[in-house]
Amino acid sequence: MTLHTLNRAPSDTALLTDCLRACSSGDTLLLIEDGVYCALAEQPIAWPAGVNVCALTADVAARGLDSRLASSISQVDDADFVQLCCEHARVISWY
Amino acid sequence: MIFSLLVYAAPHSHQGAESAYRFAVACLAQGHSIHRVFFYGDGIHGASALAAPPQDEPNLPARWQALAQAHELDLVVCIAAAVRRGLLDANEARRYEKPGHNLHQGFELSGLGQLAEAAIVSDRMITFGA
Amino acid sequence: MTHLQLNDHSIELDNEGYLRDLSQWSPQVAEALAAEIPLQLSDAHWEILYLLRDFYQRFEHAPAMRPLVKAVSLNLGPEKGRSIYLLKLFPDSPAKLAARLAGLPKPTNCL
Amino acid sequence: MSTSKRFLVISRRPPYGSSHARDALDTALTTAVFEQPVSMLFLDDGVYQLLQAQQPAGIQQKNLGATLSALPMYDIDQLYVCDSALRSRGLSLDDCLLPVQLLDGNAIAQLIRNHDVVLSF
Repeated sequence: MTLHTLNRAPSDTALLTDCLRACSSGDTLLLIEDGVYCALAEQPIAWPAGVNVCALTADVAARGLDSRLASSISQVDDADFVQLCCEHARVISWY
Repeated sequence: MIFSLLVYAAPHSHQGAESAYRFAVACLAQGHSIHRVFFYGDGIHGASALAAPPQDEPNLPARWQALAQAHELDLVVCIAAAVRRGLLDANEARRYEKPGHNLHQGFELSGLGQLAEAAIVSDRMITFGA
Repeated sequence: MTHLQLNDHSIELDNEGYLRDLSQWSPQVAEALAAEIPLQLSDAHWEILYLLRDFYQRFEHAPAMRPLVKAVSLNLGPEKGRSIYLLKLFPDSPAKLAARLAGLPKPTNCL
Repeated sequence: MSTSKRFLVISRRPPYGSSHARDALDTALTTAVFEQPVSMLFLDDGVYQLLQAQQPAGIQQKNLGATLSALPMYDIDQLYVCDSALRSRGLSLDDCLLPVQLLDGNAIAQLIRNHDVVLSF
């Protein structure tokens, strides 16, 4: 299983497409930095089945997005980020 | 677990430089070890001794150095990426006959091989990109 | 700064003995650089130097040891494509020394 | 260092406009010199790196294509390209300066699972 991090807003559609295409069922996708804009309820993204999508709390809060996230997306803190790295065999950064 | 980090984002241009530092702190707080932090591409600017951000903004090179001192971290800056961008230690300044050097204390210049070595010996390699 | 004296003119070298201006390279320059080591260039040396120049021309970088060995093996045969053979010709650090004599740029210290 | 890991270097930026493509390539070459098995995967605009007839002298840059063509000298011959990235740009394998294998989305996910370390640029 792979942990993917994505740090760009959804307007970078090519990056988002490549990232989603590279996800397998059981993988986790962690949205960080500007990647947290992919988590907004107003612009729902069709996440691949079986992929756990979460967003980094500090980046969500920094951008004032706390109340705007899609309900399917959980928030994780820095310690959880480290934990997710341990739980997955490899980490890929999409940036 | 043993982690290594690849910092490819330049401080102040990209949040990635700061994210890498925060990750390192969280990593060490959980008792994991960090084998190496490797600075590459524009990320090398995170090792400048001449960075002078405003007083009410964090000085990333200084914080890396403090973290490295407290946890005996290996902070390695890609020598080829650094030298072309004007980040030199005393040795390279001599080698290229330049008038000064500006690598922050606590960092060292070395080859890209150190990135490969870090990935080989660490359990996880995490990239912070730009 | 040092200079390499060649017949009637002198050629600038940096403090590690690399040519400052790579376009000044000639076989005579290579001979003179080698003489300072001292090293007498034989046909066996020359085929490596020309292979290096060809490698640089084609791939636009000076090879590390491993690809150099492979290039030698492919072009000059497997019995020469061995580190030990290159070490005998260019002692200590064949990829570095041969590149300097062949007038290639100073390696970026990447390894 | 007796251990060996399977490395995948993902390169998804076009050449020359930024240092990403060059850095990805240097990383792959260096890792191979460390005697690790290295694969490269070209995605998105990264496929433009593979175009023949690159002539960057006029923009004072080195020819990335020339250095890419040295990959076999470093025993890096597992080279992959995203099928749709190539086709959507009107390119085919004939346009590529190296022999590469085409992969669809499923195969890319599979390729990633087959590698221990993935470095992306």
